[in-house]
This record gives sequence, structure tokens and C-alpha cells, in this order.
Amino acid sequence: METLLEIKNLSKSFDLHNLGKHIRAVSSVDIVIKEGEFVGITGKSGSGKSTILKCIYGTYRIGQGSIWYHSKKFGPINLADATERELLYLRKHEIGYVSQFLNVMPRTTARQLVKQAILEMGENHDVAEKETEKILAHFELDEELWDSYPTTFSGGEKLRLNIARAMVKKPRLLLLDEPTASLDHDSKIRVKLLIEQLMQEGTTMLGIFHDLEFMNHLCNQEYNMQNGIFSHSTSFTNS
Amino acid sequence: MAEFEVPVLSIKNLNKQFGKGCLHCQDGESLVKNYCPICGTVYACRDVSFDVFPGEVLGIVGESGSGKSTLMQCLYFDQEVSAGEAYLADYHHGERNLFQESSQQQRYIRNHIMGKVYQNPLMGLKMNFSSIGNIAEKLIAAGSHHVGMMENRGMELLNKVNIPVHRRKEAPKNFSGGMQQRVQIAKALSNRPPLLLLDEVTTGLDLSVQASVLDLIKSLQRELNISIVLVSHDLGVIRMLADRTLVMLEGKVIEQGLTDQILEDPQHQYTQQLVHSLL
Amino acid sequence: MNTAYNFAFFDEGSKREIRRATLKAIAIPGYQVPFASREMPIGRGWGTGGLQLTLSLIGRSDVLKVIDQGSDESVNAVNIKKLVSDTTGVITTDHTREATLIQSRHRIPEVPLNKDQILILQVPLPEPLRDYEPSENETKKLHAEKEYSGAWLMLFEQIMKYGSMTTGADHPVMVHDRYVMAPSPIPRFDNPKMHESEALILLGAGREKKVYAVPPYTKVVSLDFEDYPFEPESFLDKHCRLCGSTGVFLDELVDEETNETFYQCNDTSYCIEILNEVEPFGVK
Amino acid sequence: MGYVAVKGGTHAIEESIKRLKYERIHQGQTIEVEKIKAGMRGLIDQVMSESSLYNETLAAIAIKQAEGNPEEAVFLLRAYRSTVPRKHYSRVIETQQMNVERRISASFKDIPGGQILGATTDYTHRLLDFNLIDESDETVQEWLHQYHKESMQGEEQKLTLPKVLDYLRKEGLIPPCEDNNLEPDDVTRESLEFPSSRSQRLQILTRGETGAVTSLAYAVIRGYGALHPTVGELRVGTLPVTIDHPTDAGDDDDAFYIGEVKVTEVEMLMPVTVEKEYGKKEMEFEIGYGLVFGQNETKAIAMGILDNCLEHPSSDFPSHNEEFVLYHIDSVESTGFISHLKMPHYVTFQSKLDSVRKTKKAGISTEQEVKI
Amino acid sequence: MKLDIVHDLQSVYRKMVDSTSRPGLISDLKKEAALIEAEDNKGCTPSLLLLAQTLFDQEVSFKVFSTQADTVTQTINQLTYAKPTETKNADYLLILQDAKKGSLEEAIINAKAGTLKNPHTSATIIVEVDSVTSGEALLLKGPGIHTTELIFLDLNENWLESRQEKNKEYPLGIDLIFIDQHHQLLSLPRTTQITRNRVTV
Repeated sequence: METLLEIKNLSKSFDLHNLGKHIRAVSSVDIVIKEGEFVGITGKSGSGKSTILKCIYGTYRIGQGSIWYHSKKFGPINLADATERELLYLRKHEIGYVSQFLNVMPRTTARQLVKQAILEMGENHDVAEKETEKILAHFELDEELWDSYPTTFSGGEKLRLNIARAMVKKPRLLLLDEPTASLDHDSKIRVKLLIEQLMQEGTTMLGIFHDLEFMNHLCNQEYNMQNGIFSHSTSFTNS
Repeated sequence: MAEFEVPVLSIKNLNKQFGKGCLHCQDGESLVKNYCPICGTVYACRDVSFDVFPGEVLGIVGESGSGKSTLMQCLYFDQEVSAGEAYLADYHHGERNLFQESSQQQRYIRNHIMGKVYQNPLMGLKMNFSSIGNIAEKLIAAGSHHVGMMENRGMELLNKVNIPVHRRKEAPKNFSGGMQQRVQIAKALSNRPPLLLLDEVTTGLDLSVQASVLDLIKSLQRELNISIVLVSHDLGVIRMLADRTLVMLEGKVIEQGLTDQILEDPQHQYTQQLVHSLL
Repeated sequence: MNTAYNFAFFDEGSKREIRRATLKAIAIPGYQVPFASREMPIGRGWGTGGLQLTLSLIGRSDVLKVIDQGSDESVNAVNIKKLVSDTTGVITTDHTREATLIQSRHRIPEVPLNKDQILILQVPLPEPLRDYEPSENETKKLHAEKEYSGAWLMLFEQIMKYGSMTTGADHPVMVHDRYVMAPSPIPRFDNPKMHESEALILLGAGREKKVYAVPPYTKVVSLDFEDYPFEPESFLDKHCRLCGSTGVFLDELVDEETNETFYQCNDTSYCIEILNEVEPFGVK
Repeated sequence: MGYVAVKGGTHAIEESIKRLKYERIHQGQTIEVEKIKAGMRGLIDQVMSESSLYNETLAAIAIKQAEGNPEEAVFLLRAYRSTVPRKHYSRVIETQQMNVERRISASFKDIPGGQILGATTDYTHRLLDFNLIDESDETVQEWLHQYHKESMQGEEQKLTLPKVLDYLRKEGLIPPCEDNNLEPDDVTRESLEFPSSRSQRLQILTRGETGAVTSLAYAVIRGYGALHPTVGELRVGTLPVTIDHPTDAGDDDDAFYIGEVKVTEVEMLMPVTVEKEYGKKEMEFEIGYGLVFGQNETKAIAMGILDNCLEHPSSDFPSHNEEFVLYHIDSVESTGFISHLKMPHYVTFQSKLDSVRKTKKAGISTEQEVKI
Repeated sequence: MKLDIVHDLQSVYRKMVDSTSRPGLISDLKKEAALIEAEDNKGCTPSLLLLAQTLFDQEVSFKVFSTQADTVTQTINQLTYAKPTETKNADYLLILQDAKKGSLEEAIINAKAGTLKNPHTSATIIVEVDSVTSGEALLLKGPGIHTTELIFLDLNENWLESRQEKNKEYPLGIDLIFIDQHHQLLSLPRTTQITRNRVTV
């Protein structure tokens, strides 16, 4: 299998000028992810797990090291050097990011949200409209929610909508930032099913989960973090 | 890596100063912020460079006096730059420096390739003309001479910005601030400009009205896929609309990045302070 | 002839200044050239712009016709004619064809003008954008940038309000595809006569201190919209009660006895000429 | 029968002019130009000032012809002025050289050289002097004889005085005045352009209609403006006028004295706040300048006020908007345009009528639309 | 007979009006030129002096291009009181026949073109040439011309391209007046489009 993402010697720290603090979030991290893999990162909160995801997604600027991503559009590209526009392109077409938080415009309905994502992929309005309904149904969102504002949704509903939005783009790499935190059991099951489905469709995933049990069932590989450094990694060959 | 797309607008080393400058301030060292206490010259924009790409919203954030509105005025030729270059992909294939063109050509560019929404609707609208006339003014400027077409387009736009079409012949002076701003947006969009400039468009509006104006801008931008340069002192507005953001302080761009980078991983002390105050 | 004054009233320096401005006006059709308008022996607003042009142009062999609102005999026309002939001694005429210089207020004669004639129009308000923008500095900028949406917008607003353009006289025109120009308050009926005119047309605004020109064979288009075309005043089915002419600009009058509305040629010298052709033995 | 046009314009005008002359002289008396010169100094000064033409005799003729109507007299003189070739430009006149007849300062009690009341109506009681009914050339000469005898001891002498403002400058209370050697623009040779130059503004103001200039300045100090002026110095007197030799310009010895003009000069003081280095603020005085032909004090003061207003353009008050002020204070222009409304507007009216009818028709059809 | 500055100059002016409003129309100044006294005629043609007297006074500035520029400048200054100045400031540029080659082009390139707000502040260039006739060399189009006009200018200079470049952003531009040895006057205002007429025989 081809390598899709290779993180080499990644370090990231924050200078908080106003507090006069220098915070080291991760140090010398290396990760290799092959196409189609599901890789998990575990560790206590504050250990620097999400920093890695945010560095990959570009939300954090990469301090040291490199993140080589094999892009369909650009070929191998070091995300540490990518331009803002390249990052935006990758976000739109290749790399998805899902967290427990739904960051959307107020007064935008669930339907508009998904439709917009489809439009951004270059589909026309009619196709987008049909596709939207298909997807919303697929993610088992009640039809009565389609035209209401997601800010009023429950945690599970929000998350499903979030993943739905990410899935629309059929990302090659999906970053999952503690998506299941604060979900009830039923919702977790649903999300798990969705993730499995994505895996079957060939999406590569890198995820952070609190819930080790949840993750162990899915992962090919697991990294454990402590204080910004991997303490050990485990490979699972059975799944 | 080679550029994979062509910018709609390219600004290079834009400078704008008010005042002649003196021996003390020409090297930029004796300035207090961006003001020379000796000769009174204000360096409103200092070496500002950026690109705007197709279909993106570029946010410019900064406190008042940071030079962002002056920058916008320069872009729309409301002010003459002291130095710098600007290129528009839709004007002579981006090969002519707009700031060097005659006022006649600049007017053409404004009328055909740009739209602008001012903070103060008085600047962008003729308060005593009908609302539909205000929209038509922009269409006429862009070369339209068909009343029926302009009326239809105007009604379509008013509809889009949620102004009841039956009020189209009313003058904006009868409207509320939010409605005036929506008429301005309709006007700015009427000739489908590839580039739209928004200068503090929600400042001074009630919060609920602000939200509706922002929603409107976002949905129009998505639908029409135009490029927008958006200036605001309010990071909240920037967060909602901008893909990428420049942070300005004392006439300079001190930081730029993807909007989530600016919000979640601000580098400059000033930006951190700004983000902190938003939380 | 009044010899207390120089030929044609002005001193030569004043004439030169107006002449220089006029030549530039001809070179830039429709552009309002500012000039140091002199105070004249007639009132500002009574044709001093036209008069200054006439006096700067006129020579001893010229034949002058002056009309006011179509009439050679109106007191104002007579007054101007008197002043010019007083200070120059030139011959005046009522016959359009005989004249070499025609100074007119608010009309272009019905008889087509030819290449040996110059038409001088008196202009009260030369700025076609004034209603849209009161500041002279601003309107100058608009002209500089060829920003004429205001001119069309005024018309658009009329259509929105009244369902049609409601300009009376002085309907703005676009000259040589560059300048929007006030044609002076000639009726819309006369606007088309400016287009590709055989005669040179000069326009003078004394109080506002501007001269401008439409050279011969120059494109002059009345502003309008594709779906609301420019329309001259309509005298459909009407004719002059005196000479029977149709297709000319008519004055609307009321018969004192019968209270009926009737029409009469506005261009009085034209009317007389037609009458004289019809009745060669008539008493003039 | 042939056609008889509505003729008679020529005749009507001739009759009207005759009638006008009749009105002027129908009481069988005429006022000699010399009498006007002798007895109507105020009117002559006003007319010369508004006409931009300094000639008392011509002004007197104009006043006579205009039957004392200043608007008409100014009109006559301005028209005459258009025909006068300009042969020479005078040398720069320093008003310090003024032969002062009257000089006051409202700002300082003790000014070097002192306050000189001179001839002024300021302290006359405005009580009608019925004795004037019987005043005759003889009584006047008698009075004069007496007056000369009284003032003989003093012997009138030429009096030149330092300018009050120079003292303030020395003290640093008003900024020093730099020489501006730019050739002034001439509004009668080149048309006014905006933004205007100070020389253009001063010319238009000094030519302005006395009442109009006064009214606008009044509006400024009453509240439609932002000035609180004081008269720094007002002086009335005569100034010598010299011209260069037409070919050998420049040499002092070659200057020709051609006469003198009487003027009123005013320097108004307006307190303003100025920002100095590092944001420090100081109060300073700014100056508004007025100079008009003849003794014309109200107008000169008003001019000084408006001069300063226009130095500080502001959209808040029309009195600070140069187009508004400069375009509307000229006597010939304003009276001309107002009076032109008397002219026939048959054609324009007919044309408007056509449009009005059209809108009525359109109105009916849209109403029908609505009903459907 | 002597030149009458009132009536003869009025006549010259009217011919300038005719020629400027009808580019291609060649006016004849013979009658007036004959009245210019020979001793006034220092280094330039009488027609040029006629134009100078018609248009110049102390309010305008000019610049002479000629091998005898000083003499001619002085003559015109004394005759009209117009002020001599540099090319880029001059209201009128006078290119005399004895000017060195390239003068016309230089004048065109450096002349005032006016501003968009005040295009009338542009320069007028008056050029002395051998002869101006109707002919087949240059094809004229534009305001004042019914369809087209054809003229011939005896002028060994590269000026058409420079003029076109100078006038490319109408209304900015320069106006040209040509006068020849036979006192013929041709005016080419900035609106006239000129193309070389390639006559195929």
C-alpha cells in the first residue's frame, strides 16, 4: 500500500506573548499512514493529540519537521510549506476534519450546509439538491430537521451532520478530533457504523478517541501520547 | 511549487501617506505608531501586499486607524496611493498597474469589474433616488441601457436581499439602516462584479440585523462565486466570512493566514490580544 | 453705428480670449471650455453667452439673424440684434437662408442649415449633470472620468416615477461618443437636427462662463434606453393654422373668441416664407 | 391676404426706452453728474467696489443713468469694463503706505499711532436731519469756510501708520506671514476653477454684491458657521498706484505714479486652536482679510469673515463651501439670472407640456393595469 | 495698405474656425498675409505672424522651434506680449520650416496634452510646411468630416505615429495647425483620425 501521509520529526510550540509563556505542545513526532488505514492516537487530554491533527489540517502552523501528504492534485506536498491557497484546496477536495464542535454560520439550515459542500465540489444546483437529500437520509437525520438550524441540534445530530458534510467531499484523508466525546451510547454506535462504512469506501483516517474500546475495534495502528511525545505505538493486523 | 491558480486581484507594496513626510520620518524610525509627531504625516498603509483568488473571501482585520479602510479606499480609487501596484485579472489580463491608469480608466474598472459596499450607506447610495434607481445606477455605469432588464435585475436582487419588491420605488432614506445596507449590497452586486469590496458593512447595525446581513453576504458569495475583500474591526465577522485573513496594525500587515490559523494559532502579540478579547 | 465702442463692442483682448476658447471647444466636441465670460450690456441670463460668441465671430460681411424661442421679432431677439448692429453695422435678416450667423435662444430653425452658416445657441445652464450633482468641481470630475450613469439615472427615475421620460427641452445628448452635453433648452424636436449637422453649432453660457461646440458632421445622440427610445414632442395630426405646415414645431394657442386650441408655426420666419410661397402676391 | 406676423418688437422696445427716460426726467429736473459725485459718496463707493472699476465720474454717470439703482449702475459699469483693454498691471501696493484717514482697532485700546475715528456714521444718531431740506450751496460753503478756519492750525498732513498686526506678529501671537510671490489669478481673465486659489476668492469677494457678502458673513457669525472674529484693524485711506515702465520693468526709478485709490482695508482676527509637535495644542490667531474700493466698512469686514471661512472648507455650513459662496454673491450674475425669468419661455413650456401630457396618459394605463 | 487688427484678424479667425471645424478644408490667408509688412517678417512666414496676432497676448505662452528661434521669439513677444516658455509649458508651439528635423516629433511628444478635467489646457502646435494641398496622401476621418477627406502635406517628418500616441487617450491630446508657403491653412484637431492612404496605381 502507498504511503498517504508521513509526519517526520514534527514539533509545535506556542508563544503566548501576553502571558510571557512558551508552551511546547508536541515534540519530534513521526507518523506514517498508508492509504486506507485507520490510525488512532490515544493519550490524556492535554498530551498534544489534537495539535497533530490541527497541524495536518493547517489550523496550526507547523513549527519544525515536515508533513508529507501525497496529494492527488499536487503530488507529494509538504504541508509545512504549502501555501494558504493549496491548503484551502486540499481542505475542499482531499482532507476532511471532523470534531465534536460544529462550526457553522448561524441561520444556515442543515440542508443548505450540505448542499453548499456539494456545490463547492462543482456540482450544479439540481444535482446538489438531490444529493443533499440522499445524504441527509443516509445519515438518519430526521426529515423535520433538514430545514432547521443545526445550532439547535443534539450532540449526536450535530456530529452526524458534521461527518455528513465531510463525507460529501469523499475526502482521501479524514481527521477525526474526538468526535465521540460527549455522545451517548446509541449515537456512538451510529457513528461507529458510519466510520466503518467510510473505511470500506477507502477513506484513510487519523483519529483521536477518548474511548479506547471504541477505537480498538477500528484501528490498524495506534499511537499513544504523553506530554507531546509518543510513548509507544501498537499495530493491529487483525482488522 | 508553482502557483496553481491566478489571483483575481494582486496588490504589491501599496503605500499611502497623508502629509509630505520630513527628514525625521522618511526612514520610518521616529514614528509614533504610524504618525510622525514632527511633521504630522500619517503613514496609513505601509508596504501592503496580498493576492485575492477566485471565489475566496479575504478578511482584513484591525482596529480603527490601522489603515484598513484607507486600503479599501485606495483599492476603489477613492484615494490616490502614494506608491504601489495593483493588478486585476479581468483588466488587460492583469498586466496593467491599475494605480498608473488614468482616472477615466479607473472609473471604467470601478464600474465594470468592482463593487463596493461602504460602512456608511450615504457613501454608496443616493438617498433620494428610488432603491431600484440606485441599483440601476450601477448597471447603467456598467453599460446597460435597457430599463426593463434593469428593473427585472433590480427586483431579483431586492428579492435576494429580502427587500419587498413593492418598495422598490421608495427612496432608501425611508429605510432602516439594515435595509439600506442590503440595498447597497444589491447595488454592488448588480453588475456581477468579479471583485466585491466590503468596508465594515455591519458596523453600526443591531446585532440581529448584523447577522442577517452577514448571512446574506455569505450566501450570495457562495451562489455567485465572487471574490470578496472584507474589512472589519470585528474578528467575529471575519470568522464567519473569511477564508483567509490579514491582520493590520499601524498601517502594516503584521500577520496573515487561513482564518482558523489566525484564530487558533495567532503568532503576533497583537493578534493574540485581539483573539483573546474575542473569547 | 455706435463709435464710442470698439467694433463688436469688445476690446480685441476680450475677443482673443473667447476665440481661443472657441477653437478648443471645436477641437473637443461637447466639452465645456471655461472662459472668462465678460459682463455684457444685456443681463446675465439674457443671452450673454451667445452674444459673446457672436461678437467674437462677427465681421463686416456677416449677415446676422437672431431668434428668441422661434421668433425674430420677440423683444429679446430684437434687442440683441440691435446691440450687435449698433456696434458693428452688419446687416440683419429674418431669412434663415440669408444669414451667415444665427444666434438663437431655445430653437434650431426649421430650414436646414448649411455649411456657410454658424448657429450660436444661448445656454442658461450648460451642465447636463447639475440636477444630479450640485458641485461644479464634482461634475467636472464626472466628465473627466466619462461617468455618465447620473445622466441616465435621472431619466431612469423619471420612467420609474411617471412611466416615461419627462424631460422637456434640454434633453441631454451624447456627443462624439464621449461627452454628455446640454443642447441648451431647445425642444426635443430639435435635438436630431444637431446630429451630423451641416453647420457648425456653438453654444455659449455667459453666466456660467462656458463655451462648447458641435462641429459639423458629428455624432449627436439623445440619451435614451433601448426599450424607452427618445421621443421628440409629437404634433401628430396637427398643422399650422396659418401656413398649413406639418412636421414642424408648433406653438399651442387658444382662440380668444372660440376658446378652441389651435396651432401655429413656432419658427415665424419659416411660416412667413411658406406663406409667401403659397401666396406670392400676399402683402408682407 | 398675406401673413402679418406678430411684429412690433422693435417698436415696442423703442417706446419702452422712451418711457424709461420719461420716468427719469418727468419732473423737469435733472441731477448733474457733478452733484452725484459730490453728494453720493456712499453709493459711488459701493458701485465702484462691486463693479471692480475705480472711476468716480463713470460711477456717477452710471448712477444717474440707473436712477440711483445700484444693481443697475453696477451692471452698466461692468459692461463698460468689458470693453476696456488692459494695458498695464500695477505694481504691488503695500497697504502700509496707506495715507490713513480713519483707523480703528477693536482688539486693542492702545495701538501705536492711536485710534483715528475719521469720518464715520457709527456715532451719528440716526435721526433724520430735517435741516437738509433747506441745505443749499451757499449754506454749505459757509460751513466749509468755518471748518477750514478751525482746522487750519492742524494743517492736514499725510499720515502713514504701522499695521496693528505687525505687533502681534512680533510677539508671536499670529504666525509670521510669508511673502507669496505667486502671480495672482485674474477672475476676469480666466474663469474660476475649483478648488480656487486665494487670489481668486479675494477678487470674487471684493467684487461681491454688498448685501450678499454682508448677509452670508452675518450668517457665519450668527451660527451658520464657526467663527468668532474681532476687528484687528480697520483702516480707510488712499493708496498710491504705480506702474512699471512698459519695456524696462523692475527698476524703482522707472515706476510711474498714476494716481491713488481710496480703499477700506480690514484685518480680522479669529482665535483658533492649532496642534503643535507631539499633540500639544496652542491657541493662535488667524486672519481674515478684506479690502474694497472706497469707504465700505461693513462689506470689508464681511469679506474678511468670508475669506477666513473659505480658507477652512467644511461641508457643515454653506458659508464654508467655496462654490456656494463664490457662485452666488456676484451682483450681475444673480440679478441677471433672476431677471431672465421675465423672458418668454414658450418653447420650453410647450415641450414640458408635451411631457406632462405623456405622463398623464401613462398614469391612466398603469392604473388600469393595477385594476386588472 | 496695412493690416487692420480688428477686421483682418477677425477674418483670419473665421478661417481658423472653418478649418478647425472641418478638418481637411484648406483656408486661404493670402489676402491677409499680403498686408503683413516685410520688415516685421523676421524669420517666419507672414501667415504665422497672422495666427500669432490672432491668438496671442500676454495671457498665453509659446515656444519657437527654429534655427533662428531667438529672433522669432523676440519678434512675436514684441508683437503680441505673449510669454516665451519651455516646450512642456507652452500653450502654442511654433515649428518653423527651418527647424531641425525631428522638431515636430519632439514638440508633439513633449507638448501639454491637457488633463482629463481640463483637456482644453493642451497645446496647439502650429507648423510651417512647404505646401498643403488636397491630395491623396493622408486620409482624414472624424468630427467635421462628412465621410472622408484626402490631403497632401509636404512634410518630411515622422509625426503621425507620435501624434497618434499622444492622442490615444481622448480627450487628452494636441491640436495641429499647418500653414504653407502659399498661405494655405489646414487644421487637424485631436479628434481627426489620420491614416496614410496607400494609393494603388
